Amino acid sequence: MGNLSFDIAHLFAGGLVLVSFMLLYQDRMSGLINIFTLHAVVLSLSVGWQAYTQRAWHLFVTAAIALIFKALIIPLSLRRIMVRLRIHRTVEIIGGVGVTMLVGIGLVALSMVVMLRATAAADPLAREDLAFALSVVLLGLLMMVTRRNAVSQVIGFMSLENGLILAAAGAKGMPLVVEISVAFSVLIAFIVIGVFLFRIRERFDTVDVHQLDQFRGEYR
Amino acid sequence: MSIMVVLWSVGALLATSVLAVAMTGRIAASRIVYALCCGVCLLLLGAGVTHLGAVAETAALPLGLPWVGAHFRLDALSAFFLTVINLTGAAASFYAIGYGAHEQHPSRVLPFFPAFLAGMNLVIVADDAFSFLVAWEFMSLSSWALVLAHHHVAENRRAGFVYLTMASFGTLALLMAFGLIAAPSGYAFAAIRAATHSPWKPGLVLALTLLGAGSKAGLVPLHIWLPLAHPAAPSHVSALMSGVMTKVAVYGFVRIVFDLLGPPAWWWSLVVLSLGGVTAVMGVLYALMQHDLKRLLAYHSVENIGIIFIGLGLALAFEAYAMPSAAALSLTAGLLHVFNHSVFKSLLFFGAGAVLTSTGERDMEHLGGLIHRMPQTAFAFLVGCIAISALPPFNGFVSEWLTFQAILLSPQLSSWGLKFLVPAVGGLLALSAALAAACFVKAFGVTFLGRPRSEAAERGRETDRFSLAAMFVFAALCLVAGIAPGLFIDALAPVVKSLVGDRMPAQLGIEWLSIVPIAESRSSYNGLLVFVFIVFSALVAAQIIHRFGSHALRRGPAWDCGYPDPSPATQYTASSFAQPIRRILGGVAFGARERVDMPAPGDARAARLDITIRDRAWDVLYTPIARGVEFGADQLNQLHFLTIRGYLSLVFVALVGLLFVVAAWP
Amino acid sequence: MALIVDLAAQGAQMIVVLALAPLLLGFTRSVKARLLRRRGPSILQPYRDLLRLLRKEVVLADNASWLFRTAPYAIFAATWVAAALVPTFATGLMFSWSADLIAITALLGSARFFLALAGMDVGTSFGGIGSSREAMFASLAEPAMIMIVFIVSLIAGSTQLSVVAAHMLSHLELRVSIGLALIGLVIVAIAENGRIPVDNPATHLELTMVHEAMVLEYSGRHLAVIELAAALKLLMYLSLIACIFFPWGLAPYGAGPRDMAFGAVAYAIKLAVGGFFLALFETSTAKMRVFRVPEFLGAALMLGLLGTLLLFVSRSL
Amino acid sequence: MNDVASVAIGALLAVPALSACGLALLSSYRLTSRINVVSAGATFACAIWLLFDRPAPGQYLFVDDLNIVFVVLSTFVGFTTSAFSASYIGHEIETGKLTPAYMRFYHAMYQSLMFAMNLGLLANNIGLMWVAIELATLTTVLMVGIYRTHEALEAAWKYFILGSVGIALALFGTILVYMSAEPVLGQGYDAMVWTSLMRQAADFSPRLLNVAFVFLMLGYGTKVGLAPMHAWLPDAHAEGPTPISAVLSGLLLNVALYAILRFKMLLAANAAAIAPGPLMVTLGLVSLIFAGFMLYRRDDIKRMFAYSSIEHMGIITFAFGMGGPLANFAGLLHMTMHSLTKSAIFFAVGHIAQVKGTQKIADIRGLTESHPMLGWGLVVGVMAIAGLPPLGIFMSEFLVVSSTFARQPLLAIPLVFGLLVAFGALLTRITGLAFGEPAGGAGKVEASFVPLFAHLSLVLAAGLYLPSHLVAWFQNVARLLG
Repeated sequence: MGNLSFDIAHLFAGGLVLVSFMLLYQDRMSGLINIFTLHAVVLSLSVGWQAYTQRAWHLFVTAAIALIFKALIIPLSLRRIMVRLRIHRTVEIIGGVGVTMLVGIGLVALSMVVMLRATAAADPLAREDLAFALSVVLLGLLMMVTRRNAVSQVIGFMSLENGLILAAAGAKGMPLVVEISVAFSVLIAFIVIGVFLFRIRERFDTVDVHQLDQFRGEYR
Repeated sequence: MSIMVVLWSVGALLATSVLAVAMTGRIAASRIVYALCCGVCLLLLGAGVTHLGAVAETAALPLGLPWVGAHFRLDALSAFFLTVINLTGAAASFYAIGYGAHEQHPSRVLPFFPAFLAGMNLVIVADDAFSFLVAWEFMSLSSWALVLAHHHVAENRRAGFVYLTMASFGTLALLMAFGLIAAPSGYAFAAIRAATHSPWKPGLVLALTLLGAGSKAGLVPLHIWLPLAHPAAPSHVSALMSGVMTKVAVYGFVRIVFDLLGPPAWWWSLVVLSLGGVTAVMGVLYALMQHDLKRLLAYHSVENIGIIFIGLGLALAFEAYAMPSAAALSLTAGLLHVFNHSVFKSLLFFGAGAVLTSTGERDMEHLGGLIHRMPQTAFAFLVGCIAISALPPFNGFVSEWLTFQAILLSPQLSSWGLKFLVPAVGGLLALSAALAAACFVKAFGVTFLGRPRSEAAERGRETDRFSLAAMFVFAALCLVAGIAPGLFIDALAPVVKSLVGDRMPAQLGIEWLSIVPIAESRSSYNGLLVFVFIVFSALVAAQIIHRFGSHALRRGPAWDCGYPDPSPATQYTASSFAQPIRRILGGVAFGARERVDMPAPGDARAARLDITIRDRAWDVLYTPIARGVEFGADQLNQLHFLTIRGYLSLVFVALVGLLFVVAAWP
Repeated sequence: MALIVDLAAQGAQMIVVLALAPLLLGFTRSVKARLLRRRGPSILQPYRDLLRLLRKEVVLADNASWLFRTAPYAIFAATWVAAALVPTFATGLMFSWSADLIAITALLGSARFFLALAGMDVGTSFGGIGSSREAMFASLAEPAMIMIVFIVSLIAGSTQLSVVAAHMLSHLELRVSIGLALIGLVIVAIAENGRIPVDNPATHLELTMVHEAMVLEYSGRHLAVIELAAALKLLMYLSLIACIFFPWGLAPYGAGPRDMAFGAVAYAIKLAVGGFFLALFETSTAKMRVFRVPEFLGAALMLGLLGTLLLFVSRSL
Repeated sequence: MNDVASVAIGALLAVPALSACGLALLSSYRLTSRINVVSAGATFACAIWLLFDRPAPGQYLFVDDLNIVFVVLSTFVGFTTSAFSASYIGHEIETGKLTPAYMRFYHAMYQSLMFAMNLGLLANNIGLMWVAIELATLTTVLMVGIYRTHEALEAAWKYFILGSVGIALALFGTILVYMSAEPVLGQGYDAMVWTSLMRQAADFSPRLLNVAFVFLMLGYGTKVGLAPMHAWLPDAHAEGPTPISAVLSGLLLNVALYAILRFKMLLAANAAAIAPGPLMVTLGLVSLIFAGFMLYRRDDIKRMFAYSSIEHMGIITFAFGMGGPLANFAGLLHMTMHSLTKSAIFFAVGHIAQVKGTQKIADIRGLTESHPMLGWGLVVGVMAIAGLPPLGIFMSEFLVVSSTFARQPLLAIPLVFGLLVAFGALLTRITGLAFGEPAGGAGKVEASFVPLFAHLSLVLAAGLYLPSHLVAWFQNVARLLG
């Protein structure tokens, strides 16, 4: 069993990082949503595999949530928002794709070093998992930092959350409460974001955060 | 139990504050509050005087820092400063019974005045670092409120700002000093005294104390708040701030450096002496350039603080070289000047306050001729002027004379640095004394003599009885301390002995009330005889002349070399009086610049002369600091206008940076 | 008995200085006149002037205050006391312990303080000029004087003039510092007495006056007192120089009448020599511009500081 | 007796939770605001009860010396703020800034916030604590946006995004702590329970703890408002209703700080782990100096005091970072005093903004003349916050500075520098606000001054005298903090 299960887990987790890179690379709105769907699918596969190997059946719930919620509902609603707000243009990536990718590679290397050194005693599966999770988190953050568009920032944030779930799933025997709370928080996060988008939609013609930023409550 | 008397009195003062708040709006409030303050101050004065030579008393209250408690101690040094504070405090309160009636917004003065007094008294008796600093800053805070009593004037608001900022700076410096010398849990002074310090610490503590106490006392270049804040406050408060609060700072310095810090290193005196000398001269030079009466007086406090610090510095030098009797002489000189200055400076501020209420003017260029309208005030003010100019037979001279005697002992010091410095400081001291005389000729001459320069000055009236009484008591005190200095020197003996281990020889046994600092063959001074002598010869001269000379007297227009001009504008003004000294010393000392705009012949424009004088401390020190802060604020302020993405980037960078640190951690 | 003798000696000194002061002035003036090949007034002329002034009525400016009327006496008294404290013919007089050299300097300061105030009292422009310039001179002359006092007292180990004189007599030695002090003291004396080149006591030319400008409004007996005080001051400075640097002939403390008489003769000779040199110096220089005076006095201050430093340093060698 | 205590701890959570539900249903704002006060008071009473009688640590909730400090403090400030809120909100309704419908929402959210904070403080489980803090963030986000103005929405949005990122980082840290504990405590629930974590901390993998602490520090540090994660704080304070500003500054920041302290203790108990002190000291100093400079250019009064909160959180973090009984004591004291003072300032500021009709500092002048009570209240509050005696913060600053100077003189220099910079700014502002010719509205204040002056007198009393019970208690906690 050992090696195969490890390889598969490795494959999924690594895949997640790869998809994160794709997110980072993608500069079209619709493409971004598609890739995010893929991200969610890979996550749910990964979590599912963890559930299987750890014999932790509750993790299947998490996987299912990831699959249904993130791979289906959210992309759909994002598309709706896109249509309703008429956002079709490409998203500007600050600093250009090349630089962003390089930084991303650096971040992955950093998370490898940090995590592999830190978890020397843990079992290899958890180590790999954590390292990849950290990479995904950092890449998600990088994406939030390099995008000007609200929707893509939200996607960045959600990919970050995916990284967290990957980590939580990799943590052996972590009580159910965590998964639920994660799902719960993602749910609330999305609702609130939705409310916000709605409100913002109500008042402004765009959800481009950049325009929101014009006003800081104080003038220069 | 004098200490309990002191503490209860402080409590009473605080209660008076509360009472003042409760009585807001009542007309009688002012008199009641000031009368109460006066009474309590007299009580405290009694406690101080009777305790001068007595054994130290301590008390502890379960207040303040929990595991330290609030410790209070009344020893000789405290008793002396208690005397100084409450003498002026009582007089200022008494003065204010009359003066306070002119106050426009008594509710902004009355609650804070007793609190201010209470704060000062508490500083003196505090016996642990925490209580000391609390009282210290409480004193600053309450006086800050008093500076802001006339808050509608923008200048006063600025004064308040500069004042409290400097005060806070000073407090933090003292806080650090205490942090350095405190034993691990020993914030009590007794524990600090007992502790031994690593060799580098006391020097640093001295520097911090100089910053902390110096900023309160007004050592150049930390003096800048003083000429702003002292004039801003009501005059009886100015008298307290200038006459007494600066002395509380001196107390802080003496307490820390002489008492808590252990034996001094030789170079300490180098620092203290040079600061003292520079302060003395710069203070008086700035004072000479002022034409605002109260600001002039405020700058003069700077000078006198310099003189006091010269005495303290000499004492440190002698102590470092184990010459206790010389140290005792210097310290006595410094402390006696503390007392003297508090007396005549308060007197002068009282006088300035009387002028202010009577004419509404502080600017000397609009005054003049008040000696006719306020003869009694003028007389008292004149006594103050003579005393502060260090002229015999008044008290200012005695302390300066003692300081000179101490300087003359300094060849016995074996450090080369001091050998060169001390004579130079002596020269500076002499220079400042001479300039002080010039300055007070100007202050008195322009304000009280000559002809009125404005309608306000013409309308001046003699001030009220309370104010006059306070002034005359202090004028008398100036004389008494001048002609019987031995009394005061002997009273100081226990204080000095407790600090440097020796005392000046007893003076009271010497015939004719002479004072002899070391030996009669070396030097002696007898104020009483000089005074009697002068009075006697003046009377003799007058008697003889009136007996044998003519009695005739005729009034007529002034002669003025045949060109009398009726316009009072042709008189010498404060600025023109200072012009020669400004010319010869002003360029270096304060970048004085004169710009003459002389119209061409035939042009009917008025000619203009603009004089600019700058306090160099601002240029060199404070403006750059203010600019630096402004610059920093402007630069960092850009961070307030980032986009969310920008903020996220900050978090991101912080995270990645910390991960790098963790990754690199061994 | 001893007390009475002491008192008598002290009283004698007071009367001597008072009596001699106008004479010294007259002497100097007549020497000066002779040097200028004039006959000049009688040597007693100052006495006549004083008497005349005393008899005249006082014309007081309309707005002169009580200060204006009392100041002459205060000035006179302070100067007289100062002059009486400087040993003239004998040291160790009764009251010489009551004030040392520093106090004497300060007493003169008091006199000047009142004089400057009196100059400002009437509120004329000339009075102000005088006071303001006097203040400037004094602010340099006084520290110079104090530095000289430092030198002297460091050498003699005392600021008491009697002790200083005794020390100078017994420890006759040439020191650079003493020379510096002498020059400095002469400069200070010239400035303080308003002599050429600092001020011209004989002029009433508006813009050059200092001392005269301050007393411009005085007349009658007031003027007489002030003039007498000025004469006393001159005498005092000469006595001071004589006592510190040329103490020969001074009767020691507790000396008999013979010594005192000898001291008096020596004192008269010293005064005459001093007056002569003063006249000589005044005729050979011209008055300087007002703003050159600070440099002149600054030189005295520097000399004093230099002398003190030299002493401080040499003490340790 | 333990039964009663268990009831109390339950009530501490149940009362706010039930009131939140109840208040969401009721519409009369007069009634609801009263219920709000009563329920906050009841919560405070429960907290006081817990002070004297503690239940045994349970699986989910526990009470120990450390968190009881926070619980009492936050329920007290919650209670006084609710009293302030009652008079404040009345005015908002009258001026039409808020509608009764929003009122229901507001009060429900207020109680939910209380619930969330109490839960966060009492939680014996790092996961539960995380959830509670996340809940507290969400409720405050909603309240910040309640005015629905452009600025309010933007502030809420910013708060939400930055808060979510912070909370995500904190979750990652929490997972890592679990991972490090799991080999020792075994899989499952035990590895997330404070009481067991603390017992075994020495055996955890130190490297993993290091990484975890970085995430926790940044994550919860965002909530504390430490620079450079502070950006949400000024806007959220400025744009939300003032009671919320008071609660944010007085409570929520403390709760987040509590989380950091817990994890700091965990790390400190593990000898091989990186010392958490230097990181806290650095962040504290950065926040202090940064906020000090930022104070100068503020022209909105609430925003300015928000920056001052950042500054003080910096000082507190610094003190805890220095560690040792003295500095920890100072940190605790400073935190308590800051909560009381800052909320008092916001009480005053709320009324000031209402009577003056503006929050612009430049438009408010001469308060001590036009509104003496408010004006002097503000002056005393600002003096307290600026660390002047005899008010309470001076005592803690005294301890922080002097203990720092005794141990690390070089660190004291930036500390003192920051304090001075901030002091200068506060003083400039208060001079302008409180003195000079009055400007702005001169209407009468319809306010209850009780909460304001209650806080200020507590602060004053604490500056002069600390009861020995309190001291012993704080000292005990300080020792616990290591």
